[in-house]
Amino acid sequence: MNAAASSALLAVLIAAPVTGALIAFLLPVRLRATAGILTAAATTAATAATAWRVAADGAHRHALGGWGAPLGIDLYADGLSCVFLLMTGIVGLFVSVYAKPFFAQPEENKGATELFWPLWLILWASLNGMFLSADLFNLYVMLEVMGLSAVALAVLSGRPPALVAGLRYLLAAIAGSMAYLMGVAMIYGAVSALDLQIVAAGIEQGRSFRVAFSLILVGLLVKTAVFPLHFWLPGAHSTAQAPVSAILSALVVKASFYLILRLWVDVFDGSVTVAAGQALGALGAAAIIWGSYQALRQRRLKLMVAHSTVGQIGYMFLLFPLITVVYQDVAEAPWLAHAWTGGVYQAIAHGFAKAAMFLAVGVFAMAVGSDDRDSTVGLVGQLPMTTFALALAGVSLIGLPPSGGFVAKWMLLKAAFTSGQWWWAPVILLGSFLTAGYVFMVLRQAFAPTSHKIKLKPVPRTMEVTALVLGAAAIIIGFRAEEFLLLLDVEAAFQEPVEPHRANDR
Amino acid sequence: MTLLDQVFDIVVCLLLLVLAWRTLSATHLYQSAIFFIAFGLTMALAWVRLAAPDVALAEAAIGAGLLGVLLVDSLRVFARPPETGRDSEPNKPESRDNDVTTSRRRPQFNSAVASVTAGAGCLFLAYVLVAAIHDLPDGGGLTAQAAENLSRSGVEHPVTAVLLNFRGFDTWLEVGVLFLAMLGIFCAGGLVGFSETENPDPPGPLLSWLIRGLAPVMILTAAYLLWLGKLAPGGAFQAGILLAAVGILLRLAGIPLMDRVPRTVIKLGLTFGFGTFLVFGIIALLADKAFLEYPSEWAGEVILLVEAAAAISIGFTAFAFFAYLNSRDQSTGNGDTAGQPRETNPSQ
Amino acid sequence: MIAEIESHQIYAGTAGILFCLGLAGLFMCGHFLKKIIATKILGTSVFLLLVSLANRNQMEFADPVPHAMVITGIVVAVSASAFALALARRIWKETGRSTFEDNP
Amino acid sequence: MMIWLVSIFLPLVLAPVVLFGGFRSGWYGAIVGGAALPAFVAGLLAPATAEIPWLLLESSFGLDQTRQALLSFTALLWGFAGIYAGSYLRNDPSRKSFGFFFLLAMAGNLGLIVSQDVPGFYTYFVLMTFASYGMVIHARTREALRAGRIYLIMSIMGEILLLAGIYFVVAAADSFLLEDMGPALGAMENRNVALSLLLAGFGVKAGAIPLYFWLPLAHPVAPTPASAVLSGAMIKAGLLGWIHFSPAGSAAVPGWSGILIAAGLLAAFGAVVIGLFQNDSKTNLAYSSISQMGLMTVLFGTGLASMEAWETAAPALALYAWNHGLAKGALFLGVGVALAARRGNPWVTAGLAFAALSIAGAPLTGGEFTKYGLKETVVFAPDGWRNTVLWLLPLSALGTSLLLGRFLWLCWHKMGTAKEQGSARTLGTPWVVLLGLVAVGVPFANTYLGMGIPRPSLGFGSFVEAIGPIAAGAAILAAAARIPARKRYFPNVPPGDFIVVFERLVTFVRETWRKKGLPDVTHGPINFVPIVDRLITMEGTRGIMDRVERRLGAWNVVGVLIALIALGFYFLLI
Repeated sequence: MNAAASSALLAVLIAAPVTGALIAFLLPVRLRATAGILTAAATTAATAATAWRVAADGAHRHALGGWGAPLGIDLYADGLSCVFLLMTGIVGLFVSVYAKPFFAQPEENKGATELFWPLWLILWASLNGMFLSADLFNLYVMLEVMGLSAVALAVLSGRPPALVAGLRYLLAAIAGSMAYLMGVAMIYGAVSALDLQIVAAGIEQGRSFRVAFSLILVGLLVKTAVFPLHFWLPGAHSTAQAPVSAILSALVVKASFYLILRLWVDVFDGSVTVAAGQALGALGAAAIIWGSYQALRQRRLKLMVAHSTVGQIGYMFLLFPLITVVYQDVAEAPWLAHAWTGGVYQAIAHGFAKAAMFLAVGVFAMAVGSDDRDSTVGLVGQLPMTTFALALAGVSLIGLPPSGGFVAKWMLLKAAFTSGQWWWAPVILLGSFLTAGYVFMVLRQAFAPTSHKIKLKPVPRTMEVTALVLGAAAIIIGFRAEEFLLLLDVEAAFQEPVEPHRANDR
Repeated sequence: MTLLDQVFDIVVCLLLLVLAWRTLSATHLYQSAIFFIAFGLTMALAWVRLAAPDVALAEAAIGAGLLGVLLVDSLRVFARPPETGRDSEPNKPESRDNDVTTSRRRPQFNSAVASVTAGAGCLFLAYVLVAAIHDLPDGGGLTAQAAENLSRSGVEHPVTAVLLNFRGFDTWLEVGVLFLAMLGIFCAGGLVGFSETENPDPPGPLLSWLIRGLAPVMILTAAYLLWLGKLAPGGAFQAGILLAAVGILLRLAGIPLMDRVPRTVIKLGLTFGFGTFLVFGIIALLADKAFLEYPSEWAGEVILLVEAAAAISIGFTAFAFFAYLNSRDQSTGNGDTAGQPRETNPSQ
Repeated sequence: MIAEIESHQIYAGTAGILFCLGLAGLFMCGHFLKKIIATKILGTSVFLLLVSLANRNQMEFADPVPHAMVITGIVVAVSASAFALALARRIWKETGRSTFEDNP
Repeated sequence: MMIWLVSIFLPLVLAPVVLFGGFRSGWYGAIVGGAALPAFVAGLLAPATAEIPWLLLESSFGLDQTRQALLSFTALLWGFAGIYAGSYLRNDPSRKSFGFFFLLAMAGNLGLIVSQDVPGFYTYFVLMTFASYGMVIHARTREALRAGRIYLIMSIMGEILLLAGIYFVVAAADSFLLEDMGPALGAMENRNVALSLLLAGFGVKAGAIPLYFWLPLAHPVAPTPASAVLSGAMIKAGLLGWIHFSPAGSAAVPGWSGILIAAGLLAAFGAVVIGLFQNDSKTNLAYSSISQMGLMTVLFGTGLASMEAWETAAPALALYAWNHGLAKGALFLGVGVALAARRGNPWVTAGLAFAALSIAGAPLTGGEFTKYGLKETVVFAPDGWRNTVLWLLPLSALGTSLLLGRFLWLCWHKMGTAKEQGSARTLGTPWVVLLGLVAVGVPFANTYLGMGIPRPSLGFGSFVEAIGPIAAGAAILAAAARIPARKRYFPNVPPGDFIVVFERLVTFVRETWRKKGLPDVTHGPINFVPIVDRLITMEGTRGIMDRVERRLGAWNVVGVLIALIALGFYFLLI
């Protein structure tokens, strides 16, 4: 495959799901799921091909419309993008497989659920676009596409609580993207460019850059639902239908996190300071404690899992203080690679685990007719596979070995200790403890003996299997981390890590 | 720049600020809406002062026109008491003590403290923002690059060149956002389908006749605007919204459009612009070019084609926004599809 | 002194203040419709800044890139507002609520 | 390399096979037990160290002398317990899930022994810990669930302590290899903090004072093959953790040595006292395990006293663990055999007595080697402790004999009371083979693995010295048995001792509180587990936290927060 053809893959990653979405919309309802799953498979295959090419040849760039930066828009894929793309591809494929039988159930098929497939495929395209786009304004459009399709999916059922949560989500998303766009406008005013690389070269010190980055950052923090800006997340994620919750929690919040990470290490590395890194870390730490604590107290499983997302997002933000440090030589800071890998791995592992968890809870809720924690008593006997999926996902969320979550937390902990920023360690451990609390509370209910056999509604086997596969994936990436880590290293921005003091030289 | 110009600009800006403030602080929704429309008109003045005719047109057509119509229509809905008797589903099944985010108990937040803090924070934020904006360099931009590549773009108007060619990807997505918003509105309605307007009293026969007569003229104007976009301000969005306006007027005149249109046509109409763009993009990919890259010799023609498709789709979608929100099924807004004829469902 | 201020600078400054007003309106106003109008003001402020930035160079035509961005932005913002309106209207019809419970 | 992978992954692969496949009891036993075979082979052959970079975070497998001994007896015990389980759970409807957890725990236990890197060791350790939860709660009775919850709570606390401790050391060593941990601990600055965390963390598993509560609760409720591996093999994992994460052999820490010796002695004697008053044979055995682990703690503690002490202590410890592991496993399995056997069956009684004698260190059993090793080692104890230990050692043998004598007595009375758990013949076969291994295993390991502990001389003096405490114990028990039952003073010490005392204390306080007419602050029956639940969920903070979360969800608060965060970053950025 020549370079042009493999760079065209980047455009395919966006065009393919959109094509699938349009075809699905034009097809009669009964054929939509099949079209959707076929598109999902094709998109995942294209994602794998892209990752493979990037791993083999290094980063790829695709100039859309043939113009190229600064006038045109570029798509850009390096190791970091590919890792997120792959996660989206795998989770997306299995959620799609799960969604087909899910929406075939009569009581789940209310509201406008026939629109699930077009919306989800457009959302997928926008996620891929988020991970690929190298243009600040195009990223804004992608953010909006992502936000609108995510909200539309969240209100798919048409139930009033979902509608209220959806409106809250929509307004928060608009506020976040407007703050982001204000920042982008100021950047454009200052450096007359929108391409990430050109902007990065033009960043200077100054009030306008500080304001611009602050606005961009706060806008994206709202969209990532970092404590204390998580006000929209639990409602929106818990009132949505199971496959949608999985998509929202596992993938959508990751896209804005990815953007923060990308901007922090690649674009604004001249503006960041140790103090700003510590501040982001502090928000993350607060999120870990608060989100996990709130999750512990929820009695409804979906709310619990949604609050758990708030906590788990916090772990990803511990990456920032650990890579934003003053040093003279990379050799002096051997923990940088650990911190970087740990943060990204947390995002990936959480993606798999949270998707598995929401799907498993969806199976419980469908079988029992309620997602109350107390109504799952003794389900292990009747739904062993789903309980097992929930346990596997829980193991990864807690960070127990062997699991992706363990690798992530291990790396972050090691980085925290070796960098001397030991204060993050108790937070990570306390978070694990609280997470263990809520995970085992659910499992304890599921394992508890019942005097009477509960009458369960039959659940399609495919749904159980997909939840289990995603749960197993969260474990397997802990057993075998090598490929992901190698891919992550491809043209890692991080080989030239964030140097807050570099700005002083200018 | 003369002193008179400056005074004019300052007056416009002050007016903008006052109107925005009154819009948000007005106690009655109708007041709010009136101030907001006034704000939109003043904004149009600002666009003209800033030599942005394309933006002025787009804002007038889409921002003020379409959204204005939707807002006024919504005011009518909110003025009526809701039909809560139909509300068989409990409002908040999750409002248990545990579920803190959806609890109904009101927070006992001291609103005075909140207002003062928020006000002070806002003022300070505004100061920082204005200061930062003031620090921006005087000059720059991508004008030079755009001028350099204009001859290869296939059109003569630089804004159209950027929209349809240099950054056609953004525009494609933007047409996609319109489609997406329509899907979202379907989701919010819980029902996918159109029906007659609920407006009980159609305007008098004279007005109806006038509207019917006006419609072909407006469609012609839209076509002209579309073609004009190659050379001067105008183009797909403005033309599309004009088309939508035709539909809205006809609907207000009591001429049902959507519920007569076959489902397939509705589906095609919603996806036409988004899809045409995509087809050209894929053709370019298959021809071993970049996504959405046009053949340079036919760039103008391709752009006109794509623009026409986009305009039709934009017009159709914008009209569909109104028609769906305004339709009778939606206004009786039953989430359950039980008892609703699914024949009008365009997505089946 | 006043003669040194360019037209676009006045508008850019106004954009900054409008942004804060819009933000305050979004978070402080209760009614759904007002919140939606506030997002519209928020968006308009950003577009005003972009257009005034486009206007600052003195060449044969103004910078077309911000203009295109603004047109895209307007369509996106209106689409989002229309969706929000649809949601708000449906909530009103289903539950009789026109505000979030925490924001009377 | 293959053999390492096979020995760990065979049980892992077979676990889902057992869970989803339907096997008759014979096949079931063969699969569950046979999964340990490759590990046993690896233990015998001790293949070369292998590094597998793609597994976990660069796994490394290998064995040294101590771990070779641990691996071989652990694999044997798991294997026989597995075969035994095939017959024992013959009529159990949920034996599939038991096999699943059994195999997972087996993989964890074997993996942690052969791992040479920290992530691997920790991974397998955690796998074993949580998989055995599934075995503890297997019966799903009220007691089983209570034991399981206490086990789980203590294990999670242990894991958190462990992880924190491990990070201290890994950061100081800047290496993932276990062999680097000891020297790093010896040299590091805040050694005492790290050591406290690690000793406590592994102490939960090792059943050390004061972290042993879960043991006497979990053993009686778990199915017998699970109790056998819990007591015989898994608590040794805690010991192995101590060995890995201590400066043993690389630095002398006499202070810690003294603390450990004291804790070990307290466990050795305290557990005997409490264990004597138990009425359940498996609870009795659990206390015996705590007591024996106490003696092993003494050995380990002595090894920390100086560099040369470890030279002697390490093989002695390995041999002690070997003997105790197999013999205790045989005793547990024997409980099942005895319950199924004909009343008064002399062969079963003899077999049980033989295993008990081996633990007590009687002549002509493997136990005499281990006793000898213990005696050889304790002379290295720090000065303040040497005489005490030497003086108390014979007494501990007396205690062991008393406790195990009581066990035999309990078993004798319960013989033939439960027939449903498999026949005596099918249960007995693996048991008898295991007994044979108890008989020949220790001398074999001593020679084959080159432990170098000399065979004690068969002189009359040493014979008397060895048999004396046992004979004394037997005599005391015989005398006690003569007292008529109604005159016996027999305090009722519940299993789990202090945790029960704690629970009763809370009940008492609450009752008094209520009698005085004060408002009831708690509700439901007082039980340790709900209290911990309530502590974890922080019920007391509910009101405040609810209000905070609700405010964080209010739009005006969010607006202020957004402005504050934006301004905050504005000031923090350059």
